[in-house]
Amino acid sequence: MSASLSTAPLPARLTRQQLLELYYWMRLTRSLEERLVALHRQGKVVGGLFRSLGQEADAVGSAYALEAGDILSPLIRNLGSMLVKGATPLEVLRQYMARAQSPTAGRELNIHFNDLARGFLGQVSALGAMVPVMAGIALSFKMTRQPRVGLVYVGDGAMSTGAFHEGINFAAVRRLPLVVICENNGYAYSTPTRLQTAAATLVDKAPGYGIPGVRADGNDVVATYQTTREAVDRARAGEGPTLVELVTYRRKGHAEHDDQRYVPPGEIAEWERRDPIDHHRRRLLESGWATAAEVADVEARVEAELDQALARCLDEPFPDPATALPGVYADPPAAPIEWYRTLRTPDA
Amino acid sequence: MSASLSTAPLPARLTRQQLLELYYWMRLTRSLEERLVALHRQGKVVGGLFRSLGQEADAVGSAYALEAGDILSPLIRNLGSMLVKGATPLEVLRQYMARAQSPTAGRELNIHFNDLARGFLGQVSALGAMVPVMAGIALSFKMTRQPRVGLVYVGDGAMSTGAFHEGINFAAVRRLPLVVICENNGYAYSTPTRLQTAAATLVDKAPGYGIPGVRADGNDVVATYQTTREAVDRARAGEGPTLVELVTYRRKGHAEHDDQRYVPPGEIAEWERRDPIDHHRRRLLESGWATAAEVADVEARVEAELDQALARCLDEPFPDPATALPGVYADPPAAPIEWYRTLRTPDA
Amino acid sequence: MPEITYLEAIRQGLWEEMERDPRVFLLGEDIGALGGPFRVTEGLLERFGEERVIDTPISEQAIVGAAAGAAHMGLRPVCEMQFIDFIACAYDLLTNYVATARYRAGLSTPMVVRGPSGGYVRGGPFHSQCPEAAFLHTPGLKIVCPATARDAKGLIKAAIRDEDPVLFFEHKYLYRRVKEELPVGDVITPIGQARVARDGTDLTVVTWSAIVWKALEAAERLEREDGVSVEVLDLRTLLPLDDAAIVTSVRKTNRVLVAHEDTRTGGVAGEIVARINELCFEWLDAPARRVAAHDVPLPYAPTLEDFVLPQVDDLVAACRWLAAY
Amino acid sequence: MPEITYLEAIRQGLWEEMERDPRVFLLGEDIGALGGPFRVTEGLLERFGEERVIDTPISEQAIVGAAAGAAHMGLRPVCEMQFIDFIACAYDLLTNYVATARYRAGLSTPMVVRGPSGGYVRGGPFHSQCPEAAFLHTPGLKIVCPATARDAKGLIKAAIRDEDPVLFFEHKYLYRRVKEELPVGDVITPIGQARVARDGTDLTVVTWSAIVWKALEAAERLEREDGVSVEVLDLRTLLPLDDAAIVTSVRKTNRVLVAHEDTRTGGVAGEIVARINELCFEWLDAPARRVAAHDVPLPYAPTLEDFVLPQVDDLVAACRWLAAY
Ligand SMILES: Cc1ncc(C[n+]2csc(CCOP(=O)(O)OP(=O)(O)O)c2C)c(N)n1
Ligand SMILES: Cc1ncc(C[n+]2csc(CCOP(=O)(O)OP(=O)(O)O)c2C)c(N)n1
Ligand SMILES: [Mg+2]
Ligand SMILES: [Mg+2]
Repeated sequence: MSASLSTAPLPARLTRQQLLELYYWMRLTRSLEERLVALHRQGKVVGGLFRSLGQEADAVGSAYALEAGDILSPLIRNLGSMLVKGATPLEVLRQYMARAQSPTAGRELNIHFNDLARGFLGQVSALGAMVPVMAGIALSFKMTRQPRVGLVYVGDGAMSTGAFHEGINFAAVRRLPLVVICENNGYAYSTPTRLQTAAATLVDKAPGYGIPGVRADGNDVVATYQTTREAVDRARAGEGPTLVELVTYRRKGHAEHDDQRYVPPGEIAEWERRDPIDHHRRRLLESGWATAAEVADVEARVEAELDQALARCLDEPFPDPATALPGVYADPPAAPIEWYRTLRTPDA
Repeated sequence: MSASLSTAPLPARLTRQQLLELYYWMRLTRSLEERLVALHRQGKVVGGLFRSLGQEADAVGSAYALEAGDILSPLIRNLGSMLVKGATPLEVLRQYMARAQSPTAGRELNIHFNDLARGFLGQVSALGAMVPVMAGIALSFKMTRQPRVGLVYVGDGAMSTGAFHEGINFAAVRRLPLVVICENNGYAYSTPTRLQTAAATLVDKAPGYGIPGVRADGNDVVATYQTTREAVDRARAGEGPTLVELVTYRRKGHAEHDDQRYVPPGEIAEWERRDPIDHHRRRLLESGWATAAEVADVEARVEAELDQALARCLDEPFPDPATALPGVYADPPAAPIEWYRTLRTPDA
Repeated sequence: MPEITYLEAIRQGLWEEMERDPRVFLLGEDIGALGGPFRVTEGLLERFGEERVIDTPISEQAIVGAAAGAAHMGLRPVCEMQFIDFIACAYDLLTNYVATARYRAGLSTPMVVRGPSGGYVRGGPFHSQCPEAAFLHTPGLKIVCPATARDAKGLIKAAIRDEDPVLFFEHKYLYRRVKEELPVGDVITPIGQARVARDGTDLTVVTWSAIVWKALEAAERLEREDGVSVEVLDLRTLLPLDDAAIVTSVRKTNRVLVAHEDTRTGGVAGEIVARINELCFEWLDAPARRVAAHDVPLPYAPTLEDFVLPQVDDLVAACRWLAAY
Repeated sequence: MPEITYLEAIRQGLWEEMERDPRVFLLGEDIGALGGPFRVTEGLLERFGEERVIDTPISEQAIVGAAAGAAHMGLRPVCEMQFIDFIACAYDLLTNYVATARYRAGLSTPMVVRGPSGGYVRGGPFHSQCPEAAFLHTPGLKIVCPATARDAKGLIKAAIRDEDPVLFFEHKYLYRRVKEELPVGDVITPIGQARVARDGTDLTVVTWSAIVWKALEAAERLEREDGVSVEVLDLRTLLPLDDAAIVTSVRKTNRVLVAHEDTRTGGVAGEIVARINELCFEWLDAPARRVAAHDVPLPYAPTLEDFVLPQVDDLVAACRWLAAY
């Protein structure tokens, strides 16, 4: 019966099911962030909160182009990519709230966590650093003859770092199976892209590395998926890296505390009209790729899952202080406790 | 009378005098290096010896395109550029032999010395580092409204460094009066350019920085001069940086001790046939831009100058040991002598 | 006199130096329209314009390298590292190019690199570092770490006027927590001079930056609860170290604790203890001891961060141990 | 048993580990056809092919970063820095990414970064450095510095087999000057264990790398000329430090000199002296003293380099001072 609904042909060899899934991941991303905003206001988020509002399509669509076994490294705004790769809302909530049971046991913040088995390698703060590291992961795929692909995200700002340059150049020279996604969201913190580079477009950097560069609308989840998918296929076929520029916009500040004083009036509103989730939702319904009921069901499922996750971790404890010491080295097992600390307990 | 000699029109708005001067600088560069080779064999050169054999034209021609007040930063193979900017053979000989009266008083090697008044800033060993530094010098020209230009050399290898990327990007974004010369001499030590980058040509990197890129025959001193001159004029006119690729070849090893085992047979001989000095000499005579007597006179002058310089410094002493301590800071005046050293003199 | 915060003191110092000397300019990421994540440079763009308050690409090597080049030509650049942790990206340029320029090449490089350092703010491993130890080992650099608003202003001014490169490590925990009445206009803290933050006779705590305040709190408790008189020496400058001030205090009290926020192994305290041992061996009634962070990257969770970093109770316990030795 | 040089010992160690374990591979600049400027990797390309002996672009950040990524996936990369001085270009990746990976993210990163360090070879300020101090301050890294051919082989093998990142600082002055009879096959020097290079009773010299040889020479002279019995402790590993070995020796001799080639301020000796002071205070008959290079960038001219760096005469003089204290 659902066949009879279809008015437009399905795009990018995606099934109805997959098109709805893309909607699910974007919805989940946004709603999870909305929950985090509430928690942040209640002081339950320990550190800063970073939003990807308006960028859900580029994160979800690009990650969705990967297969099981492929590995990506996200940026602070790639919550959606993490979720697609199997990170759970529960893990993310625990990370932000620095709970003992968070994936990093409270040692690292927000989405700085990883699971190579599921296919995501958490970033470090230093921008650009993950490009050479992901080149190394792609190198390992090539050396061990595995048909796997690495994908790394860089911002319009991070492309100015030396680490980005050295990493992408290394991957290009070695023809490694690495896809480099540049999320051009118009700003690096307060710095507009024109102060970051004089290049006309960011894909203009590709020829300098002898690799193809392609641009896509980062607010169109299908276009993002399709463009990334072609780059992933190239990489898997042994044809080396591609630089993919996804054009989007960061509608919120760099972090929650950022008042965006530096943004020209009207710019944000302009991009609100191009909201990636509304756009995909409308397309699903208008093209008859999904029914209103299916869409509503997805939305309900998202909220239910988040209620559940939240309920589970809201009252979880912080880590036990002494857990701060183990794990610096495989061996010796733990860093020594400082002499002065042993003096504090009367019985020491 | 010399007018009647002229058969071919003068190139690149250069005078006869200047065309002969270019020959003089190239000849001086090569002969000075030949003297250094002899000294090296006699064990008089303290450290390594780095040749620019076959690259004299790109060094001399590019530096010749600068005006007084402009500043360049050379690479190890830009002896010719240093000489054009006023560094003397005597200084270079003293540097290589680590003499007390060398420009760095024996603290630094070979052509790692500078005189901003004459217009050259000595390099440090870390490749790429001089690009951001020269961007800063160009920035100072722009901020102080001086119509001066900076020029920095990078090798085909050094372009792979993060410092190069960050420096040229910064200069491009700020539209600084900086010319970046890439000397593509085919190798970085033993590494051929194809293992350094997958780019078809090195100027392909220019669009990624939003600046023009131009290529020239680095073995043709006139073409090198002309191409660099246009980039210098652009910079002086406030139109920002240009990336100039000079295609040449490193006919000697990375340093004297390098046996070039990694060079395919015949390659060197092939480039010997394109020797930049022979080529310019032939052109001078065949085009009637200089007489055989003028050329012979230049050659004699070069050797005489070198004899003189050598005679002056050959028996000069090494620096006095205690001169190692002053000058780390403007103040305090000197690093303290270590306690143990004062014990060595019996009367301490 | 108006009371201003540590953060305002830095801004005032920058402001006044830029007014005084047209060669002074700022460069860094997001220091213009934004005024930096902590607003240290707020208002400077409006006052001094885009040419003297330069928003750079995300390129610490370019920031430091360009500053060095401009400094060679007689300008006085002040670089901001958005968080001081990212100074690691410019480590080669700072230690190999900038620090050696005068010695190897006779180049003067009057520049400042400043930025927010330090923990106790739940910043996690990459927004909480104290990079002093990474640069102590570099002849040619100077390192200053103000603990008070007065010194924040006095040292930024001294740093800008210095003929050599100065690393100015401000502590983000102190930005708005520390206030002081300060005169407008020249307040100069000479580089290389420590300050006795509290007089004492029984033992000395040698420290700097945020730990100065913890040491003062510990000292008061020890006075009150144990009748032990603790002298607190605020080094203010770590390179060059003020040996004379350290020696004077240690030879007076004969017991010394060297305390810092950074991890212990390879930290600055090691150098200081070694010097005390060399210069005051005969005067020591107890071994010089160190209080420092545990040897781990700084974790994010409050319980973990508080455990890893030294606290007032730790200083009190260590001082008691020394006093009882 | 064949006698092989320190350099051949490193090559043999690499060779045997690559034969033993297909996960081991090398990456660096000019390590293939050239075999590196000192020929340490000579012959390895021919034996193991381009995939396991990778000539990289001039990109220290890429070398270290790529090695880390490959190590996460179970490979065992060994990076060469053409001269160890250039490790400064990878400082951020090593200290912030590699060193913290296990702690912050549970990632194992078994990799080695090796290269020629040290002076006494007229290399000038950028081809003579000892980078130990720059990394001592980094929990998560290990640092080894072999002085003998046996330890050069034993430590490179141990480093490659270690589950954590290891910095392997070889000394170019020793490459061809030090020879030893070594068995082919497994020679393992456990990381973290010092070695008594010479037994003595009157005082201890704690040192490593090239200075071990100068200390041994000084010890013989002191035995001969002064009848003073000097123990020489070769640390071999700097991170983690072998406190037990240091304590044992110092509690036996009661006098200690810590000597290194690197500059004094902020050098590794400070940390060691601080620990001795903490662990052996009551056993010290004289202050622990340091012999280190003068606090300047290392100059090029022979007369200057010889003046700046510690020499045998300096060790003799310092030991005499300690013995007479
Ligand atoms: C090497 C380095 N320098 C500075 C910073 C501070 N910083 C964090 S995020 C950011 C802006 C990043 O912009 P962009 O790369 O465009 O990513 P976006 O936030 O827009 O997704 C900056 C400057 C950093 N994390 N790393
Ligand atoms: C950052 C850094 N890494 C490695 C080296 C070691 N090194 C010195 S010269 C050289 C090759 C340089 O090649 P290229 O840039 O092409 O210059 P050329 O010698 O060909 O003129 C290398 C790898 C260095 N000096 N700096
Ligand atoms: Mg951005
Ligand atoms: Mg080259």
